[in-house]
Order: sequence, then structure tokens, then C-alpha cells
Amino acid sequence: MSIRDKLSALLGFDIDFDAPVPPRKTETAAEQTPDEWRFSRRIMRAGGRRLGAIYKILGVICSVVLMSTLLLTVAGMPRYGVDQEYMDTVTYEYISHGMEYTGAVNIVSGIILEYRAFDTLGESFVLFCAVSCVLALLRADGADSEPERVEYRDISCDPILRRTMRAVVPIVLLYGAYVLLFGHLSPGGGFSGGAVIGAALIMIASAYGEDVSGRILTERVFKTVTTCALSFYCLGKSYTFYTGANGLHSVIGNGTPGNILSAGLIMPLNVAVGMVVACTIYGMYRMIGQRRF
Amino acid sequence: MENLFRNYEEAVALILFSIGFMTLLFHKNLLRKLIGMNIMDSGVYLFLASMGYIYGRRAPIVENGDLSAERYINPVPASLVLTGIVVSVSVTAVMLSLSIRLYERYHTLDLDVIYAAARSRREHR
Amino acid sequence: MEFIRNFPFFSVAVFLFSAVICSVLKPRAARIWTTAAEAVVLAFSLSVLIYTTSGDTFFRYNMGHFDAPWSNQLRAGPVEALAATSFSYVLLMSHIGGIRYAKADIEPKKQSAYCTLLNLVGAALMALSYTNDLFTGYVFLEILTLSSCGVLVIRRAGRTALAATRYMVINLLGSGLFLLGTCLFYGITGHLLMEYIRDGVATLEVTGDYAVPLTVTIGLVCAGLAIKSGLFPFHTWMPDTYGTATPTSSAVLSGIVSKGYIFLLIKIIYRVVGVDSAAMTSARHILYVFGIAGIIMGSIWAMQSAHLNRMIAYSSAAQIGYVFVGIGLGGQAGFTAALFQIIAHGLCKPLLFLSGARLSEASGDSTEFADLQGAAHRNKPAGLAFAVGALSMVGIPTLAGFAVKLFFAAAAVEHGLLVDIATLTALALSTLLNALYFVRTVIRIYTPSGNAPTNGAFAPTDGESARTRDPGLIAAAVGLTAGILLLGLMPGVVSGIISRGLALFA
Amino acid sequence: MADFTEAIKAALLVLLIISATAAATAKKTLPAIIIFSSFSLIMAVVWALLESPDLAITEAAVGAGVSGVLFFMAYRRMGMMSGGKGDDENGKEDDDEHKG
Repeated sequence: MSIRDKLSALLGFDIDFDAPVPPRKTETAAEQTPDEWRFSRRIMRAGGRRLGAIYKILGVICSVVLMSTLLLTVAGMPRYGVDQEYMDTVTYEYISHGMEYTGAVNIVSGIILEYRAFDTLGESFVLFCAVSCVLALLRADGADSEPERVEYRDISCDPILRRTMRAVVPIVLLYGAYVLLFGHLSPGGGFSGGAVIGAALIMIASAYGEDVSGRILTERVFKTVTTCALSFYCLGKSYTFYTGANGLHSVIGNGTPGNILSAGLIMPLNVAVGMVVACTIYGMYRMIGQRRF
Repeated sequence: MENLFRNYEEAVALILFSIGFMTLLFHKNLLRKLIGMNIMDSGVYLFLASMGYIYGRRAPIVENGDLSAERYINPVPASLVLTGIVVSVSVTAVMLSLSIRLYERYHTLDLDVIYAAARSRREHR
Repeated sequence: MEFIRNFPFFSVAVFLFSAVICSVLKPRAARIWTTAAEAVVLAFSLSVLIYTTSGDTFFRYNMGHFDAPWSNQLRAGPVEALAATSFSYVLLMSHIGGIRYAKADIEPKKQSAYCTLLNLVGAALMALSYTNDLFTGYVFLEILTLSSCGVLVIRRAGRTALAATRYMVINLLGSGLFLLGTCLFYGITGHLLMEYIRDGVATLEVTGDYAVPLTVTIGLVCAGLAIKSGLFPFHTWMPDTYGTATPTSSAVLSGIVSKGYIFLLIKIIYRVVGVDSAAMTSARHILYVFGIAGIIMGSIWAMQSAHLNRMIAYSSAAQIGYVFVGIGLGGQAGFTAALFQIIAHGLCKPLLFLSGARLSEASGDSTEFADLQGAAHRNKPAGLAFAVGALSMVGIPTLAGFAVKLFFAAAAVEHGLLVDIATLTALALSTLLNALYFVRTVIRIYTPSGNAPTNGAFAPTDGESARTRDPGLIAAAVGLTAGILLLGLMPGVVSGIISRGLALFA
Repeated sequence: MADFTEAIKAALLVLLIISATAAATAKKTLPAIIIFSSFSLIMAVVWALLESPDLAITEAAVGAGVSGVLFFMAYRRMGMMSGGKGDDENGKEDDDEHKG
């Protein structure tokens, strides 16, 4: 008697969350009838150009009003760089103690991954959410999705494209890796490095076509890299948040600013964010381009 | 009004915002609306980043240990805009996949025609 | 520092981590993991609620090693904990109630992606209720927008793509305005944490400089959040969105997602600008007018609509109008009424959507009113649940709706004659219209229909009664009805928590 | 030397507005996408002049690179789907002709 049967016997009905459920009719005719369109359909028929005209006039008025209010606000704004004293309280702390506390020579990376790390954690999950939406929308290898009707000439067998890619891609990958790894020392970091590497992956996929991209970056590789990078990011930052909030000593030291292995957790986090960004960008390219990995 | 010329970066940024807003309103094709949305986002980010720029100061990367605040610009807007740029890319990707799904079903990207098609398809049935 | 103070951060981290895990699990394991995560977060929120209300305190939680104006911060008081509890409770109930349809409507390969998106909706809502930083609010606002679009569009039907496009275009316009407002706030006051912005705004109002940017900022933020939550002129996406999504998605979207934006707006009114500032008062009056218009027009359109789902969607446009009327009335009573309506509507609407789906399934998968005749006899628990939800929306005593209307009447009486009369007439009119279309539906589903029950795809065959086939609905219906009865019978408990919490909320 | 970079920045900002209006008012969608890519490239240079190099690298890689490629892929897919007529005329198809 498994637990479920005992529970069902206790409750008097069978807990059966996994009963095979036949797919529901996707679209009942009734759901198609948006009734408040009734009067807008009359307007559409009668209005036609008139509605178009009213819409345009309203649009012009609305955008002119918006533009004038915005320009008025700019005219009323403080003169940046000149009367800036209220900005200094926060920036002074970031600049003078930034390197000391976070160990990052690049203060912007220090802010992103140490001071305001919760925003950047949310940021990587915006990317993760976008890629799951794109997969949910466009994935075509589902069992009963519409058959792939689009055939188009695969441009990857073009010799000129392949030769230029063979010359260019290593340089771009090297540059992306540099920007990623030196994020805390020189300008760059997780997002920029990841975007450059993602662009390099797109070049490889478009130049060498299905055979190479099918083998190197299959869907399994994509999922494992994204999941491992995001879980590392989530756990790593939760550790620092927890130790920081409760005043415990965190074992991650800052190292001496300037050399590559300094700045505590920033460099590994940059690598993790870079991997997430690169995989996300590549995944979106594949989905929008070919609707399958 | 003379302030407008001193903060001219913000003025340009908000003009970009309005151009994006107008593109969003006046174009029927969904791809063009998306371009308008991107221009709007770029305008807001230019507005935020130009708030941090102080004339005659350098990028916020510590050079040979000089920690005085007068040497560098305000780093906070730069970090906010870095987050924002990635948000607008992911939103663009989702909207593009939505427009592809729409196009596969209705073979046009003009929302008014799609509504007419959705209704006319029901009348055929 | 007590361990309980980590719970707000833990609830966001649990949802984020389980979102990542669910994307690689099998559909069944992902469902179980998501339900477990929602239950754990509900326990966290309840313990934070008990901790803050018993001690009548609020606490701040600095993320990381740096303190206030330099790093992100969460802040948990009685009101935030109450909002978080009701959000996670409704998320758990809607997920359990709609599991059956999630399996039917979504392709097998995408069901774990659906659990991922539900987790991300939960994470964004927890972050929005606890955050104390405006830009963190914007980032999690974007997560909420994208994941609610994903939750809506994952159903196989092509119609959802059209509904989602309309939803996204209007919503992204709203978040663009909110982002511009956040940047202007940073530009004027130099801070992003809410209390520090309020000190800056207070000094600005005293010295009177940057007056134009301040008013424009408040207008942009209020307009952006009103657009996103579906206030009257911007509610056109609601019938399409709630009508075509799977029952769990429409329950989550109508029940708690639009409430997350409004809760952020109330937090901005209280903590960023200050309730009594002149510019905010005029902005609230504009929201009040739109709220009144929304109540009346939403109810009228709900009466006209010929389909069950669309009727419920239009009535949620009217209920959103209620919340903005509460915000417009302002004062302790006004905001208490608005927050009470947020919780009460968050319980009633998912009940209506979940049971409405069962009723239409029991009458041949059609949402036409004609076919729904006698559906309650075919599926008894769904009929009973729908009756409870509908009567609560109408405002029958002992149910949550009655307490909502009571609080709104009390809030309206405090104001001058004109506002008092306008609000009370709008209340009376909307109650009448609600009664017209909801009671009519309840009567219709309970009148026994002569013809044989035309079964939907998997309506209960005559052998088994509906009870054994559908544990999800029964669990959700019992849970939500218990919540509605709690709010109806003992409104003093919740409104006491809210009014005491509002004192600490600023 | 300093006011030289200011002059360049002012010129680039004006160029930004011109390219934004060009992308908005272009007749066909393909030119609009290409002009939009150039718009974000100019934006990347403006970030560099505003002394924030992180943004310049990100905007260049993400704005011109990835967004441009995604827009172009989406445009090409729609061109393919409608039998090579993937241009603005799609929008003006009248009701009965289109393949509903």
C-alpha cells in the first residue's frame, strides 16, 4: 500500500495527479468571439479611414504633449557636473572605498557584483526568463506542433563565408574571453564578455551550419551550462548575502587588487554570467532562426 | 531655457524617447513597433548615463591607486544602464518570437488586419 | 539578528533556485518541486507575518556586507508580509487547482518550462512586495512582465499569441514610463533607496526647486504602474488575455500579477513620495476618477459579454477600479480598503476562473451561457465553488466582498460631500450590476437543463462522480473558500493588521 | 583638446537623432532594421565618449550585434514564409487575399 493509496483511502478519493489527460480542444469557437469588438467592428467598417484619421490626430497630440513635458523637465533638471553636491554622498563611498572593500579595480564591476548584486541577480533571471519564453513560444520539435514548412537555402556552405569566419572567429573568441576574465580589472565583465562570446557562437553557427553547431552546442549542452551557471550564481550570491546580512565573516577574501585572481567572487561570477548570456543569446538565435537546436 | 543647452545630452535622450514613442504609435507593422520600443529604451538609458557624466573626469577605473573622487565620473548610472541594456535585448527577443508566431498563423504583422482576420476566420466556420 | 529576518530573502531565493531546477526536471518532478517551493515560501511569509504583527515592528535586511544607501535592501513589515502571504497562498491554490488543465493544454515537452515560469512569477512577486529599492523594483517588474507573458502564451492555442502581443505592447509601454520615472527620481534626489528618495523629495518640496521634474516624475510613475495593472482606459488587453489562457495562468494573472504592480504603487506613494505631498495628492485624484470610470464601465461590459471567461475578465477590470478608488480616497481608511480589496479579489477571482473552467468543460467545452445551463449539477464541486466566488463578488454578507464594500463606504464617508456621493453611487451601481450578471449566471448553472449532459473532452462519465476525478479543484476550492470566509466573517483581523501596518509602512 | 571631443559628442548626438528618425520613417522594413543597427553602433560610440567603456562594449556587442541579427533573422523568416514577399506590402494585404 503506497503512501498515495493510504492517503487516498484516508481522504475518500484517489489522489491521482498523474492520470493521463487527453489534450483539450485547443480553441473553442466561442473563445474566438471577442464581443466588445462588435461595436469596434462597426466602427472599423464605418470608420475605416476616419478612425485611422482620429487615431493619427490623437497620436500626434499625445506625442507632442509628451515631448514638450519631457523637454520642460530637462530644462528644470539640475545642471549635471555643476550643481552635483547631492550626488556625491553615494558616489564618494563607491569610489574611495570601492577598491578596498570589493577588491575590483573597475568600480562599475564592483558595484554590479558586490554593492548592488541583487539587481544583477535579477538581471540574469530576466535573461533566463526570456529564453524560457522564447523556447516555450518557438520550439518546433514538440510532438504535435505545426510541421516545419519553411525550407531555405543553407548559406553556410559558402566558401568565402567559411574562410573569413575561420580567420575572424578565433580573434573574437579571444577578445570575448579577455573581456570576461578581466572584468574586474579593465572595462567589461559578465554581460559584455558574454555578449561577445554569444556573437562569436552565432558566427560559428551561421558559417559552419547545422553539422558543427548540431554537435557542439546541442540542447543538452545549452541546458546544462545555463543551469550550472545560474545555480552557481544563485548559491554564490546567497552565501554572500547571508553572511553579509547576518554579519558573519565570509571566507571569500578580496585578494590584492590588480592581479587576476583578486576581487573575491567577482571573477567567477563574471564567468558564470558570461556563460548564461552567451548561451541565452545563442539559444535565441537558434530559436528565431531555425526553431530547433 | 538656457539649461536646455547645458544639459543637451538629456535633451537629445528625451527627444529619442519621443521618437521611439511616435514610432510605436504610428507604425502598424509589429517589427517597426519593436524598433520604436528599442529606440525608446536607448533614449532612457542615454538619459540615465548622461546624468552621471561629469565634464573633464575619467572613466571609473582606478588608475595607479588614485582614490580621490574628483578624478572619476559617477559610476552608479553606468551600472544601472548595463542592467538595462540586457533587459531590452531579452524583451526584444520575446517580442520577435511572438511576432513570428503571429506571422505563421495570420501571415501579416498588421495588428488591425489580424483582428479582422481573427473575426473573419470565425465567420467562415 | 534572528534567523527569521532572512526569510524575505529566502523566499525570493527559493523561487529563483527552483525556477532553475525545474527547467531540467521531468514534468511530474517539476510540478511536485514547484508545489513544494510554493508551500515553503507560504510558510516563510506566514512566519514573517506572525513575527512582525506580534512584535508590531518592521525590519530592514541589507543584502551583502554594505549598509543602507550603498547596497540593495529588503524591508519587511506587517503590510508587506500580509501581501507576500496572500500572493504565495493564491499562487499555491491556483497551481494546484489548475494542474489538470496544465497537463491538457500544454505540450508535454513544455510543461516543465511552465513550472519554471510559475516559479519566476512567484519570485518577482515576493521581490516586489519586500523590495526597498526602486531599481530592484524595476528589474523584478520586468521579470514579472516577461514571465506572465510566458505563462499566458505557453498554451497551444494560436489565439494566445495575439492576446500576448497586445498584452506585451501595452505592458512594455508602462514599464518604459516607470523606468523613466525611476531615472528622474535618481536624477533629482541622487538616491535609489526609497526612504532616502523621500528625504530628498521632502527637501525639494520645501525649497521648491526642481518642481516641474518632481510632478512629471510622479505622473510618469503613476501612469506607468496604472497602465501595467490594467486601470480603466488601459484594460483592453484583459478579456483577451484572461479569456484564452489556461485556468491556472488566468487565475494567477488576474489574481495576483496585476496586484503586484498596484502594491508597488502603494509602496511608492507611502515610502518614496510621502502620502501628504501635494503632487501625489493630485495624481491620486486622477487615479480616483479613472477608478470610478473603471468600476462602472467594467461592470457594463461584463454584463454585455456572452462568454463566461470574458465576463469574469471584465469584472476583474471593474475590481481593479475599486483598488484605485481606494488609493484615490487616500487616508488610513482609503488605503486599508484598497489593500483589503487586493487580498479579497486575489482570493475570489482564481476561484471563479478555476471553477468556470470546470463548468465549461462539463458542458461540452463551450463557454457560451446557453450551454452552461445546469452545469452545476454535472460537476457539483465546481458549481458550489463558482457560487461562492460569484456571491462574494456581489457582496453577500459573511463573504469577503461584503467586507470590501463596507470598508469602501467607511472610507468614502470621511471625505467631502461630492466625493462621498460619487463613491457611494459608484459602489451601489457596481453592486447592482455585479448582482445582475453574477447571480444570473449562478441561477443559470443551477437550473437543471433538460438535455443530456454533453460531455467535454474529459467530463466525468456518469459512473464516477466528479469528486474522484479532480482532487486539484477540490483542494483549491476548499482553500480559497476558507480564505474568503476568513475575510468575510472576521474582517477585523486582516484590517487590524493592515491599519497597524500602515503606520509602520512609511 | 577637450572641447574637440565635446564637439564630436555633439555631432554624434545629432547623428543619433537623424538615424532614429530615419529608422522611424523608412518606407520598407529592411532598411529600417539596417539603420537601427547603425543607430545602436553610434550609441556605442556615444557611450565611449561619455566615459563609460563597459556600456560601449555591451552596447556594441548586444545592440548592433545581437539585436540586429535577431531582427534580421525574424525578418528573413517572415520573408520565407510568405513566399519571398517579406516586405512591407504584407501589411497592406487586404482581407480576402491573405492566406488565413
